[in-house]
Parts: sequence; C-alpha cells; structure tokens
Amino acid sequence: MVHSLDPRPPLRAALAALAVGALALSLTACATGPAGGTASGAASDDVYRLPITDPGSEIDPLTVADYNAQIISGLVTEPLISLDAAGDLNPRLATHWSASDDGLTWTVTLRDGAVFNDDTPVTSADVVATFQAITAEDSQSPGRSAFDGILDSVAADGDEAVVFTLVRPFSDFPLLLTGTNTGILPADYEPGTWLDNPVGAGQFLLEDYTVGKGATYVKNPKYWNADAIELDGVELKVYGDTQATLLAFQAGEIDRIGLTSDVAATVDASKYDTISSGYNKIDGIFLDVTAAPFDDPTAREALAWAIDRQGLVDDVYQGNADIADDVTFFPDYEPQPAGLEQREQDLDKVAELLDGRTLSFTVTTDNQLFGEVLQQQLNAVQGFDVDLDVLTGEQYYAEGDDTPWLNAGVTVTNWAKRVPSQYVSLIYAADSAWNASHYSNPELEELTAQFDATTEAGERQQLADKIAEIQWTDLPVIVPAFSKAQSLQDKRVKGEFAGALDFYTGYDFSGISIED
Amino acid sequence: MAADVLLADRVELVESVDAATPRPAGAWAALLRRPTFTVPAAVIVWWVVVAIAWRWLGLDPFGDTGTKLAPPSPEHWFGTDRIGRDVFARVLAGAESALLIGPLGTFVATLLGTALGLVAGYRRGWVDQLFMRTFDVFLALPTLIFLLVIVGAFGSSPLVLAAAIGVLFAPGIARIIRAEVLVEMGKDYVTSARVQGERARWILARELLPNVWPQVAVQAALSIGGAVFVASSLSFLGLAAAPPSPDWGLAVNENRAYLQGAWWTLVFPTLAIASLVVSVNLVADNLKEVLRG
Amino acid sequence: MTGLVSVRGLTIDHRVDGGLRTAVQGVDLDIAEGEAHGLVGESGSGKSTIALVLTRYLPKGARVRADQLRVAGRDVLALDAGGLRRYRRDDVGVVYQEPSRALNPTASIGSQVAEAHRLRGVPRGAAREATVSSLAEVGLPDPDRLGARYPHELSGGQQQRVMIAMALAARPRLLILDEPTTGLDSQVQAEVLALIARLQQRLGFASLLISHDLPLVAAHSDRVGVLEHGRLLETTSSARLVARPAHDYTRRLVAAIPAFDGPVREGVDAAPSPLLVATGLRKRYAGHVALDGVDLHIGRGETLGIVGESGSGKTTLGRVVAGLTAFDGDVRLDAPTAPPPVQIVFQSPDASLNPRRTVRQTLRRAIELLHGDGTPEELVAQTGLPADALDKLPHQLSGGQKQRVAIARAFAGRSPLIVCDEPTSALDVTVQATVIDLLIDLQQRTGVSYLFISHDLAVVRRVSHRVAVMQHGRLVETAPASEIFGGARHPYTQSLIAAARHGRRDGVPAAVQ
Amino acid sequence: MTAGPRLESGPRLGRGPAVLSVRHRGIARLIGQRAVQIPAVLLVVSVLVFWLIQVVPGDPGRNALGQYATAAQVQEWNAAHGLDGGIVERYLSWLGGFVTGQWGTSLVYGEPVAALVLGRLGNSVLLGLYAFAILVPLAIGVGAWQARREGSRTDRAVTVGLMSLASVPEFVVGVLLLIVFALVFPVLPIQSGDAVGTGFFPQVRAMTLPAVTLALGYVSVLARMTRTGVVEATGSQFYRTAVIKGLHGGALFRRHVARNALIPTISLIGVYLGARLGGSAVVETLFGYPGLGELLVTATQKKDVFILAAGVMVTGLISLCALLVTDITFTIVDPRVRFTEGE
Repeated sequence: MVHSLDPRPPLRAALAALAVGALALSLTACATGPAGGTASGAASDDVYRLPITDPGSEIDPLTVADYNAQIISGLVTEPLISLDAAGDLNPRLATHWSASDDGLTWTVTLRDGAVFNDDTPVTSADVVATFQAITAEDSQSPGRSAFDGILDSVAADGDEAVVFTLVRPFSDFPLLLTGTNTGILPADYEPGTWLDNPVGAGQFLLEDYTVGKGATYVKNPKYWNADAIELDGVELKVYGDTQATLLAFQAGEIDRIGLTSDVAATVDASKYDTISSGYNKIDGIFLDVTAAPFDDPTAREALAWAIDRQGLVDDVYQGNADIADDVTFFPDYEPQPAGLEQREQDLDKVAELLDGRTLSFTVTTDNQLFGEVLQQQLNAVQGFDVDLDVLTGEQYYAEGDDTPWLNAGVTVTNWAKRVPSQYVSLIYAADSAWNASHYSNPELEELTAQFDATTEAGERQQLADKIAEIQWTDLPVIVPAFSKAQSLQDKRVKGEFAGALDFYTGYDFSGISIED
Repeated sequence: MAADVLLADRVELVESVDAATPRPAGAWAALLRRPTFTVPAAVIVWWVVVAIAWRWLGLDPFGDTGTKLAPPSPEHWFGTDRIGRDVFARVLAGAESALLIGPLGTFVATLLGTALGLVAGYRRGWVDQLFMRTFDVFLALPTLIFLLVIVGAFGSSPLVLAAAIGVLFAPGIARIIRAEVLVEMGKDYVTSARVQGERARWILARELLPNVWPQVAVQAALSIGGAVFVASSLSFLGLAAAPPSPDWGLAVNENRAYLQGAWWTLVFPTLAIASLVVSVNLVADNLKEVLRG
Repeated sequence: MTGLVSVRGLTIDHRVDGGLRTAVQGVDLDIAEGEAHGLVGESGSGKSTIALVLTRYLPKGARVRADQLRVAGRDVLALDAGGLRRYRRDDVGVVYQEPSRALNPTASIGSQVAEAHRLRGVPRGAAREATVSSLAEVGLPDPDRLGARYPHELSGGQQQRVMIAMALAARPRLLILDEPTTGLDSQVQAEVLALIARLQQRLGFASLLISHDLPLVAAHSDRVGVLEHGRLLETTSSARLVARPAHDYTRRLVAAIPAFDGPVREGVDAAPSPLLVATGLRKRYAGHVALDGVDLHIGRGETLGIVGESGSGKTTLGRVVAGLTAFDGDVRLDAPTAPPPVQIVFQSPDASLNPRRTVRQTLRRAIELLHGDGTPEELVAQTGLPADALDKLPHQLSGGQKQRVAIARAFAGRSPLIVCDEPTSALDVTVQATVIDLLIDLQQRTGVSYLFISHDLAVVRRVSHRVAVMQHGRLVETAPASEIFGGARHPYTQSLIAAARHGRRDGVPAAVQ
Repeated sequence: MTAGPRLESGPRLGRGPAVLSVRHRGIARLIGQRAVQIPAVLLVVSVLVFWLIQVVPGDPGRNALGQYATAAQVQEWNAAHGLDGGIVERYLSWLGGFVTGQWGTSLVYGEPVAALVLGRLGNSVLLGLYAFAILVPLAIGVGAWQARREGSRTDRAVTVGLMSLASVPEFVVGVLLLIVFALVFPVLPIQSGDAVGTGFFPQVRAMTLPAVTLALGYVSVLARMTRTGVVEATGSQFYRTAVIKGLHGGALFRRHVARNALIPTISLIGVYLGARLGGSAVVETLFGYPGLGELLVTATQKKDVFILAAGVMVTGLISLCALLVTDITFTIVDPRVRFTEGE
C-alpha cells in the first residue's frame, strides 16, 4: 500500500459501487424491452410446459421411484400398455394380450415397426430383458413389488411375442404392465447410464436435463404413432415451492398447475381450463390392530363412523374425490362390491360404540393437510383425543425396522391406484412388508387369490362382495375417499389427455396441441 | 461512549465528572420517557400476557369455524384459514411458542457465551485460541444446514431447539464478552484482586462478571430479537413447531401460497413476528444506550 | 478595548435531563495581541467550555449568552456559516489535551497538516512543501518522511507537536492551548511549552493556556485568570497571583503546590536486614527491554522513591516487586508469603476500584484475603473517609476519597511493603497534598515500607527517604533524597530536576512559603 | 468487535519505511497462520458433518428407491453406492478422495459431486456479490443519512422500518417483489434459473429480484452499524479538530468521518458476505435460482453426505477466506491494527 497525503477513502469506492449498481439496474430495466415479456420462450414452438419439483434422485427408468423422476424418463420410454383416463387398457408397444385357460400364462403380442430412438427395432428380447431386470433377484427396481408372488418368468415367443408365466392366476395381470418402471428398454441397456444415452421408444426425445432446473424434450419423429403427437416438445420446469409454481402459472410460464386449495384461492379459475381425469390414489388410515386402542374392533368402527368423509373430500381434496367406504375397489373398477352401507359421520353410533370411553391416540403422517383436518374432525367428536405427528417424507418413510409409517399406531399413507387384489396382497396380507396395520386374515387372502384366478363375471362379483365385506367389517385400513387428479390449464392448450393427468399409468400426449 | 452527538457543531463534555460511570436511578426514568422504549415495551408485555393468558380468553385456535378462507370480518377479526380455523385465535395462541424457544435459546446462548467469553478473555493463551477456532467451526457451517442436521439428529423438542439456538448465538456473545473482559483485565481492580491473592473463580464471578454484566444484558436483549426470528424461521422450515400448532413461523410457512388469495392467513402472523422482533430490538437498543452510558 | 479577545458576561448553561446547569457564569476575558494568557481551574470549573466557546463549537444543548464575544474583530456569536468557517480557519488554532484522540487515527499526519494549508487555497504541491516546513517548524525529526506516518506511530510529545504544527499552519492570531501537556512526561512537557514560547515569540500570536496546573500556567503566562465553578475569581499577572493571591481559593491552590525546596525526609536507620533485596532484575517485553539489571533494597519503614520518564521501566519494576509478572533475577522479601506481603496503590482509583462493588464489600474482602484483624469501619476511619462512604459505590465518591479507599484496601492486612504507582497523578493538586499526608501518616503509624513510583519529582521529594532514578530500564542513580535534590551527580538526574523546576519557573515556588 | 485483530494502543516509534514492511509482514503472517488454521477448522467441520449426518433419519437407498422397495433392495442399493462400510473407514476414504479432487458421485442425483457443487457455488457467488453490490452502498448511504438526522423522527422511523423489513421472512418480501415486478408490472422474470448462462444482461436482470430480496434483510443491521459509526466519528475529538480547523462539507465527511465510521462495518460485511456467498436456500428456492444453498438443503434432507460434505467444505472455505480478507482489509483501512501473537 502506498501512502500519500491524500489517501483514497473507502467511501469513494462505495460510491463507485453504488453507481455500478444503479447502472446495472437501469440496464436491467432497459433490457426488458418494450414487449414486457411474460411468456418467455415457447412462443414459437408448440411446447407443453409442466411444473415438477426436484426429483432428488438419479434418473434411470428401471429404478426411478420419485414421481418427478418417473416423468423425466417416462416421456422418453414407452410401456407395453397404458391406462386411459377411464381406466381402460390402451395398447402401446403391445397390440394384443391374452391369458391361457388356466390363467397361468399371458401372451403379449408386440407392435410391428416400433423402434427405439436409436433406430433399433423393439423386439421381444428387449421386453424380456426389461422385465427380467425389474424382477431380478438383485433388482433395485421399486416396480418389482408389483410382480412379487405373481410373475414367475418371462420369455420370448419369436421376435414379436412375449410370454409371461405366472405363479398363480391373476386376471388383472395386464394392469401390472402399466405400472412403475415398465417402460421398455433395449436388451443391452446398462443400468445407471440412461442420462448419458436417454434411450426409449416413447413420444419424446430428451434434449437436456439440468439438475434443479428442468428438462426439455422434442418430439420423437420415429415414434410409432408420431402422427398423433402434435406438440413440438415438452418442457419440465423444476419449482422448489408452491408459491413459485403459482406465480409462474399466473405469469404464463407453465401451462398447468394442480388445483389445490391455495391455487383455487389465488387464481381466477374461469380464465383457465379446469381439466380432470380419473382416480389416482387413496389416503388410507392404517390402524394397528395389534395394539391398544385399535386392537378392539369396536374402537376401529367408532373411528370409521366418526370421520366426516365429505369434510375430508372438501377440505383435503378440494372436492375432487369421491367418498369411499373403507374398501379398495375404485369406483371405476369392475366389479363394484354391493350390499355395504356407505359410512358417514354418525355421532350416535360413535357414542354407542365407545360407550363412554375416550380414544387417545396419535396420528402419524407425512400428509400435513390430511392429518390436520382429520385431527380437527375427530377432536370435535366426543370420545376422541387425537394428537398429530406430521413428519417429513424422509422421516416418515425412514429405513429400518422401526420406520414410522409401518410401526406407528395410526398412520395416514397414500397408495397410488392399483387393482383391489393388489392392495390386499400389499397392505392386508399377513406376510406383506407394508402391512402397517399388522392385520392377518387368511380368509381374505384366500378369497383374493380366487378373485385373481377367475375371469367369470358372476364369480368375480361374489368374491368382490365378500372381500369388501371383510375389509368393511375388520377395518384394518380406513379408506375415506378415492382421490382424483384435477388441474388448471392454460387455454392455449387444446385437446384432451388420453391418460390420467398425472401420468401415473403412462405418458401420453397424443391429441394435445398448442393454439398459436 | 455516549453517542449523543450530531454532525452539527457539538462535542461531548470532556470535563463531566461521572461520564463513564453507571447511573441507574435516573436512567430508568429517562427510559420511560422515551416512546421508542415505552411503545415496544408495551408490545412485548402484550405478547407475554397473551402468551400466558390466551387459554382463558375462550379462544379456539384449532377448531373448524365452518367457513374456510373467510376474509376478516366482525366474527373473525383476522379471517379464517384453509381449514376454517380462526386466524385471530391462532395468532394470539401462537405467542406462546414464539415466546418459548427464542428466550430459552437466548438464555442458553447468554449463559454459554458469557462463560466462554469470560474464560477466554481471562485465560488468554491456548484456551482463548481453542475457543476462537471452535467458533470458526460454527462460522464455517451454514446456519441452516447446522439446524437441519441438529433437528434431524436430535428432534425438535423445545430444549433441543433452545440448545441449537444457544450454540448458534453463543460465539457472537462470547466474542463480545471476551473483548469486554480484555478491556476490564487491563484495569487495576483486577490486578488489585490478584495482588491480594484472589482466586481465579472469584475474580471471574465477583470482579469481572458484574462489570461485563451490562454488556451481557445488552447482548441478551439483542439476541432475543434474533433468536425469536430464528425460532420462527425454524418453524417456517418445518423444523420446530409441528402442525397443528398455531406457531407464527409455521403459520407463515403453511399459508405462504395464500399471499395473493387469502392474504390474512399470512399477513397477521408475519406482523406478529415483526412486531415482536422489532419491539425486542428497540427495547434492546434503548437498554444499550442506558446501560452502556 | 482594542484587545484580540474581548469577552463580557459570558454565561453558558447546559440542558441536563430537563433542567439547566450553569457551567460558566458571567465571565469576562481580555487577551491582548501577542499576550500569553492563562486560565487555571480544577476539573469541572468550566475552563474547557470557555475554550470551546471561543471557537463557537458549542456543546449539544448548551445555551450561550454574552454581552460581548469578540475575537480578532469578529463578533463570534453572530457569524454566519461561511464567516464562522473563515474565522476558524484563519484566526484561531487549538491544541488539545489528548493529541492521540484529537488526531484522526486513520489519516496520515502529513495529510492532516496539509489540510490546514489546502483549506487556505494553497495548491497541492505547495501544500506538501508547506506541510514539511510546518513539521520542521515544531522540531519534528525527518519531516519529509514523517508525513506518511500515522498518529499512533508517534509518541505523545510528537503528536502534540503535530497538533501545534496544524494549529499554527494558518498563522492564527490566537492559539488556544487546552491542557496541552497533561499526560506528558515532565521533560517532554517542558520541551513542548518551550517550543510554544519560542514560536509565540517568533510569530507573535496570542495564546490562551488552560490547565489545572497552577505553577505551569503561572510559569508560561503573562496574566492568569482563576476559575472556580464557572466563575472567574480573579485575573492578575502571574507573578502577583502566586506571590499575593487575592482570593481564598487561589490561596489554597497555591498552598497545595508541592514545595520543591522544603525539608526532605530523614533517612531511616539502615537496618541490618532490609525488608526487600532485589538483584539483577531483568524483564523483556516482545523485544523491548523494560528492566535491564536492576538492583535495589528497601528497608523497613523506608520509602524508596522511583523516578524516571514514562517507558523507563519504573512501572514494570513495581509489578515485578509485587509479583505480578515473570522476570529474571532475584527478589528476596523478608516476610511470610502467606497473606500476600506486597500490596499496590495504583494511579487511577477509578480503575483500581471495582465500580460494581461498594466500599464495604471491597474492604471486607481485602481484610479476609489479607488476614487483617480490623473492620471496614476502622479502615475507613483510619484513612480519613466519612463513615457513610462505606456503603457507596466508587462513582459516588470524589477522586480523593476513591484513592483513600484504595489506600485503605492496601492497609487491610499487615502487608509490610506497599508499591505506590503514581498514586497522586490523577488527582487535583489540592487533593494530592492530603493524600500524600495520609500516606506519610500511615507509614509513621504502621512502619510500612513504600516503593513510591512517580514522574512528579516534587511529590517524590516530599515522601521519599531515598530516591532511585531510572532510565531505559536501569537505575542510574540511587541516593538519599537529600543528596538527589541537593545536588545530583548523574547528568540525567540533573536534567530531570531541571525540567521539573523549569515547569515551575524558578522564582515561583520560592514565593510559596 | 468480531474477529478483528486486536488493536494495540500506545505510541510506537517507527523507523520510516520500515513501518510499511512491518504491516506487510503482519499481513503475510496472518495469511500464514490462517493457511494452517483454515484447513484444521475445515477438517473438524468435515468430521462433524460426517458424524451428524449419520444420526439424521432417512436412508439414501430408501430415498432413491421409494417406499415400495423392499429392505433387501435398499441394502443392495446402499452397498452398491459404498454406504455399507464403517463410518471411520468411509470418512477416511472420502477425505482421501476429497483432497485429491475425487469428490465422488452424488447419492441423490447420481452425478459427479464436483461439477454439481462447484457449478451451483458459482451461481451462488454471483448472486451473493450482486446482492452485496446493492446492499453495501444502500446500507451505508442510509446509515450516513440517518446519522445526519440522529435522534430525529425520520431517523427513528427509518430504523423501525428497516428493522421490520429485516424481521419479515425473506420469502414474504420476495413474493411481494415478485407480485409487483413480475406479475403486475412484468419487467423481471419469475424464475431466475432460466437465465443462467444466457449472457450478462439477461442474467443480471434475472438475478435482480433475488439479489434485492437478499440485500433487504441485511440493510437494517448494516445501516445501523454505519449510523453508529458516523455518529461516533462525528462525536470524536478528531472531528472537532477538523471542524475547528475550518473543514466542512464533503471533505470533512470523507476525510474524517467515512473511514473511521466504516471500520466496524467492514467486519460485519465480511462475515455476512462469507455466509451469503455460500447461497441462501430460501431465496434460491423461491426464485428458482440454481444455487448451492438449495442443493445443500436437499442433500441434508436426503442424506447425500458427499454433496453435503463437499458443499460445506467449499462454503466453509469461503466463509473463512472472507474473514481473512476482512482482517486484511482491516489492516489496510485502519493503520492502527497490528498483529499480536495468535490472532
């Protein structure tokens, strides 16, 4: 440092910085230009822009578990079958499927001419490899659980057909082919390399994925049904915060936002299209039947009658759900169980069942809103003293033998839509790892196996009634509502989504277009 | 050093006899004449009273009033929230948790910081070095990450949170107390005590502590503001108060997406936090001027 | 009236907590061109306030009234902003008590002096040259390079020279000196005052010297005014003031001046076994030698005075003897070690008494620690404190009372040796004398020994049986007081004594008794 | 104040130019000391991070595979990602890798940690610097302006106003800014992340709202500090000297107020800057800005120890270096500062 008689005071430097700052701000203002510029990009191309949250996981179609991670890979890969909005099966890479008479083998015929985006044709070998990878002994794929105890082996039948051999008859087997991680990958796919070479036979090609920012896609010209895809591309944008998503939607930076209470309160829904699709999940209230107070069936029943189901539908699901009756048959499933009384809040019945007792328990969940509303409802009912323990997802689903979601006395856990019998094997079956109620009923399991094995409608109806009655009576799980997906969508988007809005059974943008 | 001077031609009176000595009696009277002290003090008293007394006011911060997201009205002064709870009742009831963790954390911080500062300043040498470098560790750890980890590891009971806030704020207090102790150590009354064969413990507790006490009080007062803010930030991050607690920070977090749609659910808890934090800071400022002369 | 300064009926009130406190009342002041005028008063007398009013630098909340306040032909209270600036720039210069605080610590001294030149329109280059000559003018070494240095890199004396250079840069007609040498060593004090006198002779400005030190003011002023509680008691020629003080208060001030030629204390018997024998004391601080082979001994009931400039090592010597710091060498004390045998009385009772503990608490703890057999009440009585002082905090006592408490604490046990480290330097002159009397009285009653450290030779002369002179960490001369003051052999001792006498202008003390 | 080297008072007889070299030696020694201390502190920090993250609930494998994966699958995944050894062993292997530049692969994203962390760090540093470019002049200006009116109604009103602003959560301020400047008057973008890497002006424009949001929270305390500094400087005896010398206006303020008043403020700026350059999770999340703060929060929640450790190392390094730079600035701005043993 040089000493002079006139040392440069720091203030001058500060003033210089101020000037620079002011300049930067004014330049900033100029740079915005006259147009104002709300909708950045995507004006020239027909790109559908979707908000997602940070997947916080590796992107590999075989092992992705997170919803956002699934969409990132799912736009590129193609399943054998997907579900449409009504819950019906929709052929994709498979064109035809049929079961053997004993229901133990399913043969799936593949579409002719479908190619991966690297130009190699999709063959039965690829399908076999994909399902073998999912169900392998050392598979890390979360999709494996769906096939546990059902799928025995998978083999090619020529180039264009695949034979699935089952352990037991399973009439809803094609539904399993629409599930998690079932996008078909080439036989030589090396796990963990997908982002290096985002291979798939789906509707779009991944152009860029940046962690924390989002992903951009362009239309796959070699898609087997490329003509039906009118979009030039799709853009996924990561938002860390509902507020940010909401603002982005209002500013027209994204085309769609889930219709939640805060969104409904904030935006004028009439300026947008309200779109909805079928059922997507249940939030089950799991009661530990081996521990007080819910080892007592009357306590479980009292609880079931104390819940204001319509209140839950209104407060938790914004009315976008149907009240349920503690059974696992979604309303769009055939057959529907008959003969059960629909439970509604009935305080007299509760008082009678409780007979002066007070049920004290803690509800443990990662679903804050559900927990709060449930607690609020129950604490308003004589005989309930409910505490609430809201955990983060990491805490709730923590690894280990004492993980809260499988061990706490009363838990609220969401389960994506499945077929009724799958729920039985996953959450009612005695040997299931996810049986949070610790419930055991061999009869129910037996009935479910019979149900799976038969395709005869009358028999299925009968079995369904019996299964439902056990679920309704034993009440290890209270199913208060079947939830649906509902979103607001920018009016520039035209067309209807073929499948579910949240793509939980396949990604399908056919028929969607952007109005210029 | 009295800061009662301005850019105009003014000067401190060099000859004033009792310039640097404590002047307790008149000071409090002077405090009570300042609106910048009395108004915030009244706000704090209000919140303290509310924090204790809300239970007996017939307020229900949890129940469903039957109308959701109702704007402020004569029935619901601050409106209702997304599940129909009365925001006014929740804001009043929320004072309890706001006034629990912040002050508790400050207490821990002050205790810890004062003890460390006293010892570091008195012992100097390697003890001092060790403390200073330990404080650097906390400087190097991002606050938020530190809190996330602590809460993740030890839970979010008020005691853990108070301890975490205490550990966060203690280094700052310790540094200031240490500096103060270094100044006091240069004064001859400490030397006197040593010449008379006084034990270190006594010197710390009876000679030094009373003299750094005003600084301790000021630091504590200043920290409360920060601690209340950090505590509500913790709730905001979902690390402290658990639903359905009416905690302000939690309310701000839960309702943040309603700023446009139902501003009352967010604005009133925010104002509550701000009123408390600002009041505590203003009171601390005034205390500082009075206690530090 | 054609004087440079003409003040009539100056009254200054301070607004304090809603009320008014009069700091200065009805003061008249006249200073002729080129005159050296003095103002004397103890702390709180309002003398510094008067100095500030002359520059119209008014304290906050101060109310000034004056029938007339003219300096250099300007009506100071009526000046507009520009006029005030010109007046301050051109007509007055001020030198303050603490140059270390009066100089901007973050600006080089050259730039601060240059400012004074630049303000008068001197161009940059010329200002730099003018600065160098200003610094040379006040006798600073190597003025070319000194300008790049910062205030803290200079000694107190050098800093004060810089202040003088700055104040005189504009060649003002009035130089106000507000306690300009307080806190400086006597030798430096003498040099600075001599410098001012020289410059005044050469440049012909008038000066207003303000101080609590009556001999100093009398020695350097033509006329002196005496202030007490904001009132001007008398203004008269300095010789007359000391010889025939008209006012009671002035008489007391004069009487309190430590005599420089009264009888010195007789040496006590050189007992066969001295209380303390120290040999070969050495102490270094970070490369700087504080003690360099000091040998000394102190007899029982004896006072050994230590004199020397600041930095000579005398305070370190006191700390070594009190066992407060590590050192090389040997200190043998012929006394049990159990209750600490050496106590200290410090310079500033403000710092040496814990401000948060009452007198009773302080004394009771001291009695406990020193195994004394008295009570706080007895100690208070012995040291001439009022009984009601016991339950007061230090700030509720006057400076002299505080020092008595500190002394009482040192006497709480039966410590055979007390180190007095400049015990009177922070006190007003009238109080100094009584504190010294108390120390002597206590020594006579208890037979305690003192190691009495002071830069004030008059005080040392008054209390010491023997005197040791320190310079650069060594004792250059140790001899009975009568010898030292009767005709010192060592040239350094001689120069110290000369400087001390100069500060009192030889004729003046002679007039006192 | 905080962290500054101790002031040593008392006159010191220097020897001309030697004084300068003494100061330079002081800086060199300071850097030398810190060069030893900083790695030591960081080492302790890394041990802490590794140890504490163990006790945080959650499991990387479970996180990656979701709730429907079996325990065996989760164990498999963890083993495949090197999470099955003892903690000491894993720490040492991480440390060895970190020192040699092999920062490992993210457990959450499966991408190289170094690229992820350093890329995000760059963004955060940019944002932090921008925020400070706004904050520092603003706070100093406001503080000085307040000092001029010290004790007045406006002074108090500004104090209370800034304090209130500082006690309103960042995201409330941020959302209000977004509503005004991005929705009602759409001059600035909602999401700042899109503009990253698109050139200087678009990026500055996109970063403006988050930077302003970050800056506003700190204005209060910095302005207060500046105000106190100015008030103290103008009450000082050297200020009196300067006034009586006849100095006035800008020269008076510049030479005798500014530098002295800002000395305490500098240390505060240093500490804040050090903390801010490491990113702010809340603001980054709200504005969709890909910064390090947000990444580290995710890493903590998902127990990605590799990202967390690397992230904390770099932010820690920045904090400590900011402190070092602050201390060096101290010695340059305040000629009184000298170094004593151990500081």
